Amino acid sequence: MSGFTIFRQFGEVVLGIGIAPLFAGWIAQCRAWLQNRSAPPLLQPYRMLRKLFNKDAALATDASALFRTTPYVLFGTMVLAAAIIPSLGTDLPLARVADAIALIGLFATARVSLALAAMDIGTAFGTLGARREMMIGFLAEPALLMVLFNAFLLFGSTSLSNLVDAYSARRTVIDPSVIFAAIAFLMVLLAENARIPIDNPATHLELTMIHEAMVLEYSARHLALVEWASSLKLFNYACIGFALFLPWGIATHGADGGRALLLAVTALMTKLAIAGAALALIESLSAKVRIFRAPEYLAMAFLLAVLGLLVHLLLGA
Amino acid sequence: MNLSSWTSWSIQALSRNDLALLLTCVLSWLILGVVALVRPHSVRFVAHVLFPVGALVGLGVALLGGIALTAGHAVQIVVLPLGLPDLPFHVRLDPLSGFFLLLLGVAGAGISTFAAGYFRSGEGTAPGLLCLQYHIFLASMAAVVLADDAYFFMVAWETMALSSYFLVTSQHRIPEIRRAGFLYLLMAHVGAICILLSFGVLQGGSWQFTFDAMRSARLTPLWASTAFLLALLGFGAKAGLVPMHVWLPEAHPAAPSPVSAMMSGMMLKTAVYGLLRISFDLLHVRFWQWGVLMIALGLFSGLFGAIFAAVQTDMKRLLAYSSIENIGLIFTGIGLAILFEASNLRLFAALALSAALIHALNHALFKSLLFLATGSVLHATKQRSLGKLGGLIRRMPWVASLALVGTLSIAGLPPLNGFVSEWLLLQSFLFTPQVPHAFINMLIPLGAAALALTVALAAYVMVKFYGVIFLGQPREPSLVHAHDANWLERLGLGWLAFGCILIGVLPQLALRAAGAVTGKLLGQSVKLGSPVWWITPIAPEQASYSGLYLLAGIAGVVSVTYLLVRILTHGRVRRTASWDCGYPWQTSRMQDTAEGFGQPIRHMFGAFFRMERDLPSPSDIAPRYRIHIEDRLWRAIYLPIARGVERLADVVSVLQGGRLAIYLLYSFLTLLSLLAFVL
Amino acid sequence: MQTSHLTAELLRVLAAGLLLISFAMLSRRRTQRLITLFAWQGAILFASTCIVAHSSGLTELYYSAALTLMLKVIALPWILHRLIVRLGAQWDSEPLVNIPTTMLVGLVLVIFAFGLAQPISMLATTITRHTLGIALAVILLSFLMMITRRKAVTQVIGFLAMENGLFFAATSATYGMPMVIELGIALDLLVGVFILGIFFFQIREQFDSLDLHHLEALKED
Amino acid sequence: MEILLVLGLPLLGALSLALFGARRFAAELNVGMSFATLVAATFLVLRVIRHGPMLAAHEQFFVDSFNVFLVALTAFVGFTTAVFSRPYMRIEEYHGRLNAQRLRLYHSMYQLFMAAMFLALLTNNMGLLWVAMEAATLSTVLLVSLYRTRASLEAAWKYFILCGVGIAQALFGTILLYFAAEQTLGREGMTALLWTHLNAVKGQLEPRVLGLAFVFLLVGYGTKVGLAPLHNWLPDAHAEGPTPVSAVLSGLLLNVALYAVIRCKILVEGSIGSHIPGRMLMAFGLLSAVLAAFFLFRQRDIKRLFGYSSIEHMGIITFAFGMGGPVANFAALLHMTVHSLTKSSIFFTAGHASQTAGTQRMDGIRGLVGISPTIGWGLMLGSIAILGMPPFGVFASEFLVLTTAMREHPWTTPFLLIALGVAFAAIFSRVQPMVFGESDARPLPHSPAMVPVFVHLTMVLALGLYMPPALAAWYRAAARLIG
Repeated sequence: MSGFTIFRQFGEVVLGIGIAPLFAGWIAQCRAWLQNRSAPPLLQPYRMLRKLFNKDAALATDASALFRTTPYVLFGTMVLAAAIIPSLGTDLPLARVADAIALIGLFATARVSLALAAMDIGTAFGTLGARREMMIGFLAEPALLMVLFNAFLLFGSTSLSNLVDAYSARRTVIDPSVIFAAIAFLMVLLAENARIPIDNPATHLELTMIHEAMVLEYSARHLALVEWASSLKLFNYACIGFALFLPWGIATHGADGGRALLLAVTALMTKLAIAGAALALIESLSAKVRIFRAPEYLAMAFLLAVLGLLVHLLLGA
Repeated sequence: MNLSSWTSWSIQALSRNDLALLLTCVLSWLILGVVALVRPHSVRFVAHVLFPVGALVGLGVALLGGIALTAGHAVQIVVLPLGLPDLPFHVRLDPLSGFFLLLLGVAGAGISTFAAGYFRSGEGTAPGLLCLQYHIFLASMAAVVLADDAYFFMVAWETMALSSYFLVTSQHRIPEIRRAGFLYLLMAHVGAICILLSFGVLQGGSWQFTFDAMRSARLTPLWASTAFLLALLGFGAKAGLVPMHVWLPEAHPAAPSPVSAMMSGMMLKTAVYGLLRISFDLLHVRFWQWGVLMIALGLFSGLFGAIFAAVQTDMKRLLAYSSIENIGLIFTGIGLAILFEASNLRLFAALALSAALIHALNHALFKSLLFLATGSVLHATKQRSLGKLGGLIRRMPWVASLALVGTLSIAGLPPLNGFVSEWLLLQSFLFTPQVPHAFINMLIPLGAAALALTVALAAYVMVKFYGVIFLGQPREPSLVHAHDANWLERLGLGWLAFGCILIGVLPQLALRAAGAVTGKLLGQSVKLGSPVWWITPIAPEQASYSGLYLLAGIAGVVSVTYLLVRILTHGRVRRTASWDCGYPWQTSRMQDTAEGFGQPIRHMFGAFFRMERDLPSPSDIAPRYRIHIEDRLWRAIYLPIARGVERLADVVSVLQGGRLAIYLLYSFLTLLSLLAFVL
Repeated sequence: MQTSHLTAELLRVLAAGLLLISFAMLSRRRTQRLITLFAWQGAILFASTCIVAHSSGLTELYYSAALTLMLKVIALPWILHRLIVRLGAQWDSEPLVNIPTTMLVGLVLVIFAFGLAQPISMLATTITRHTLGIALAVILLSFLMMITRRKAVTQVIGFLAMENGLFFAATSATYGMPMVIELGIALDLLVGVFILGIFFFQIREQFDSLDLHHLEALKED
Repeated sequence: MEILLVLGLPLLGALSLALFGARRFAAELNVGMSFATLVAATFLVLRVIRHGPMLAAHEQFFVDSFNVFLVALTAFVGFTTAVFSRPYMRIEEYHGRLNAQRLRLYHSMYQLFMAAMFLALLTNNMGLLWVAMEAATLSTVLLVSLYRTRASLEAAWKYFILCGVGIAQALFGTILLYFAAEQTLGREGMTALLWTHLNAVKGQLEPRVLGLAFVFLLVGYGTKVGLAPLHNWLPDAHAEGPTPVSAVLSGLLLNVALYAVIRCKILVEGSIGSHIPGRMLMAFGLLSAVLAAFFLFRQRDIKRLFGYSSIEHMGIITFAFGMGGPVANFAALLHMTVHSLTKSSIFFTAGHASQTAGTQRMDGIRGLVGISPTIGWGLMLGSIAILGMPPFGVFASEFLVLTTAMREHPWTTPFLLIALGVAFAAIFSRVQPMVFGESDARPLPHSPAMVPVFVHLTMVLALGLYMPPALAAWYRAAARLIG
């Protein structure tokens, strides 16, 4: 691997870490506009982080080491994921480390460690949040896997980079199964990232919250890391979506260095902007469902993904 | 001479006569057991001398088994001067047995080390007797794997069942434990008869019960399928495949924890071994229908086990059900392998089979680890019910941290070993569309979905397990006296945890071992990928994974982040009471209980259970919400059988009515009918 | 030829008598009477054995005839007589199955026996071949009697009658078994009856009755 | 010569014990005589092994590999049972259930019974065989009623009548056999009932007669084997008789009766030239095994339980003999051996167990390992062995039987599976609480005789793991003989 690829790898990670809060902020802004509230500034998330980092950490008296290390683990996994997902270019040195299935495993690791940390203090809300989060997880994961299976059937690989390469190698990609898969993926994305209709990142209403309930005990730098990690998660999911369904602009193998990179950056930015707006729209249009309805919602996603597979096997190939 | 050549030389030397050495190991286990009878009541002698030696022997077995997997190792056969006149005991060491010996040895070493610290007097059977049964159990398992004729196999098999039965009922004064043991032995015996009949078919009229004769026998498809089905029935009953699983959640909790660990970690694998031996080695032909059947059964068991594990309130029962789940995954892998092999996709068959084998190995490691951990918890707290535990991570940090490794592994999270096998299994599912049966292709995605669901549920279950036992606030005041495990127990746990991490980080080692087996059974094994920390089973561009990089990546990022945070922020910490939305009156009873954690599952999969709730009265000051979950299959299958037998027994016992005239009438009628018959 | 014909005739008559007595036994209720009939059976057996011995010129058959006379006609009836007098078991209560039905079943049995014996007796070289069927019939009839009776004594008589049938088969159909066997059988019979005697008293002192319905305690409950 | 000793010594024992049976040393004398018999039998066995089959006393006696092994077995179990009965009967006397006079009867009858069985095994004359069987019945009848309780009298009475009637059928069968034989062999030299001669000419014997004869013989001797539905006497007799008698009944008498059946089967099959007799045996065996298994389910009395288990195993053996062929016969012979060893040892332990608990009802027997580990483990291991758990020898034979059945007559295997499964559930669910759990009973006044038990079990274990070549060759010869 040349120095350039290493540089790109590094740049991609840094970029991801850098713009993830921005992305979150952008979505918030769009939501505010759509609900015609006066929007918070775009850089609000960064300010938030800075404030948190400067605060004193208030730890529960009997918080164990698990509780304190989790934020770092969370952040670490998300950063690694960002390094593996081809957001700018495909020939990443780390891309081979984990294919898409392993990537899901990585997210699961993050989820489980957060859930365990939430149970550590032993408060009513922490355990409640952990339980709900795991429930969402074990329903969302299969759906996501089905989506990836679908992609594999199309392009014969589970490594995202290779998927993108194969994808852009083909001129036309009109496969009926993709539509199902895309919808399923979108639903999973919403569920996994604690967005409406499953969860509401902006609420602290006890009975409905999931993600917030888990991080309730965190404060200061720990909370900052957790928040940053969750915005990174959203960013990663977005990138996965791009890689799977609209990989245009991502620098493939063979594409020569500088121009491709510039193109890729601009492409990513535009996609993020559009996607953020779209997410905000969806969130504003849909209402949050009762926690008992969440399984049905995710079962729907799961079903769509499986349908996609069947459609592919029936019509495609 | 330098080190590498010396090691190679010694490996040569060992591999030349390692079957003999293995037999010596097995024998020395038996001897250890007998020696224990010299001073049956001295815990110090038995626990602190014999069990560690047993552990060392286990290491030896693992080493020799591993050597049998090295390239260029010749299959060895020995005929012992024992057994039936026409059928002496045949012993054979090939990669398949080698793999399972490796499994037995590694797990056995850890468990024996732990047991050395675990067993204490005054717990049912005398330590010496316990030691005897324990080591007979070990030896018989090794013998099962080594046997090369039906008779020796059956003898070892039933000895295994018998010794484990005695271990399970070591606290025989408790009626439930006796009941569990009885159910276990009954199922084992019936299963064994099925296996026996399967061998009866396999010998194919040659009246030779050696496996070689069976290999050369050519059966008609009907007979072959009969043999396979009987074997599936028998070995499934041992492995706890649904619906033959009922004994498992009873027997495993009843046993002392090291024994539960052995049964779950090792004994179930002997069933897997037996099935592999019959379906891939002894039977000369395989049909894809078998594969489909096994996949269906396996996936159902997997889902069933996971769902039931999620609603358990007894920590060992939870683990027992999770064993059912994992066995389901393993059987799914084998089923896939049969399906691929029957449709001539040998490479994919090798992939699926490797997945199954590696998962067996992984399960042996982490399930033993977790059962042993529950043992330590049991000793420390005298509590088995999840509703009475909690917060132990502060009282027993060692057990907690080692158990965490096991928990994350069994939850199938990278970069630990559980993930590797599940990754391989999913990979092999990806290739099912190439099977030339359109209908199967339609069904397989559902299979993959079920598999994914099972795997994800396992994570849920394990979060519940770990969180309720080790995290949160202690649910009983007595728990503050809980003490950590002693050094032998820690050593045993550590060994198993190390195994989990090793396979997770360098999965290629396991893949190599499995590759030796698949190479022997299928003439084909998956690509390993290079260097050693990669696995690329089919082709690098199709799928690749590196646990080492993953671990390094996470660790690197974490440490960098930590340093940055340390440098850039002041890092002050204030210890306060927990926040919890500002609710001041926290008590430990406000945490989620095990039942609470099961609630979403009960809500979603209500169809699987028979539930009996008893709700507390609103005026209760310390209300406890209890729910009794029952397995529908028990009422659907087993109770009817039992009732049928009872009824038949009643009918039959009328024959013995006590009246002489009637008895005379019987013989009179018998005479007349026979006369009429010959007339 | 003439003599053999005559003997055959005689034997057939005797055989018929035997069968008749068996039926009579089936129908009788009084134990005393049963014993008399049993003695008669013995007598017929004795006669037939003598005739066979005479016609076939086998001297050892005379011994067995004498044995029969001693045992079946004199000893056993006497012993049984003493027994029932001692135990006061003259009357047998109503049999389990009423008499006419028993007779009917008996008739069927006789036909069955004949049908069974017909093809075989064709093979026999002896002049007495047809008697085999009758012997079989007698055996089955006494079996039936054992089944239908309630008292221990009557059951025993049925048992002995069965032995008679066997003897008849042995002597008339096959000119008797070898002497050793005859003796052995006779000895066993004697011992058997002796033991029975002991039994009667023990049962008597335990249950103070010989009714069999006392002996129905051992069963699956 | 040896034959004479084997027959004579028990008779002598019977006589001497009839004289001195009331003395203190009666039990020891009993043991001594049995031991002498065992020695004589050993010599006989050695001789047969060395010189092969032999005829003696004008061909009246006849020893081949089939019956000589039964002779050895009978002598051995007879001896160990005598050893066991010494302390057992002492304890019974101590509990006041027996007095010296009864013991005299017991000892002499025990020896007489032995003599009768040896005669039955050794004679070459089908008639004498019948006589011997009848003698065995008569002698055991008195043994069964030894306690003179209502139950024991009833049991003995049923035993006497049922087996008496059965035996009568057998006699008729014998007569028919003779009837057929004299057509070919003639009357002179009374060879017409000698099995060897019959066997030589079995091809020419009239098939119809032999078929008829076989029915009577089967029903007759089958009653003593305890084949369902002719078995009704068996559980009562086993439960009510003194334990040593139960042990020899199911350990030996059943074998001898089966031996008689098999001898007849050989002749008849040779004459008919078809497998109908074998099929009959298979049917009886299967029926007995299944019925017995279900009977087992309802038992409350420990000795009754194992009585039924004997029926089950006799069923399996009969089934195996019915299938025929070298493997099945081998298995059947092996099963005969291990069954009589195991079952007698079980009865020993069961006897002591019920003495310890003071009752034969299984609800009353609890936690034996707590009171006396030897008895407890003896019972546990014995039951495990009889249930066909390896590495005990019973498993070896069941292994062969099942595999053969699976291959030759697949339709029978479900029945066998049911029989074995139900029997396992029934017996084990009863034995487990008896052996394990709590108990407050007191140990026995005299030390129990557990040596025979463990000797037997060790032999059974050894047979499961290693069979001496001589023994194997012997079994094979016998199996070939039965054909």
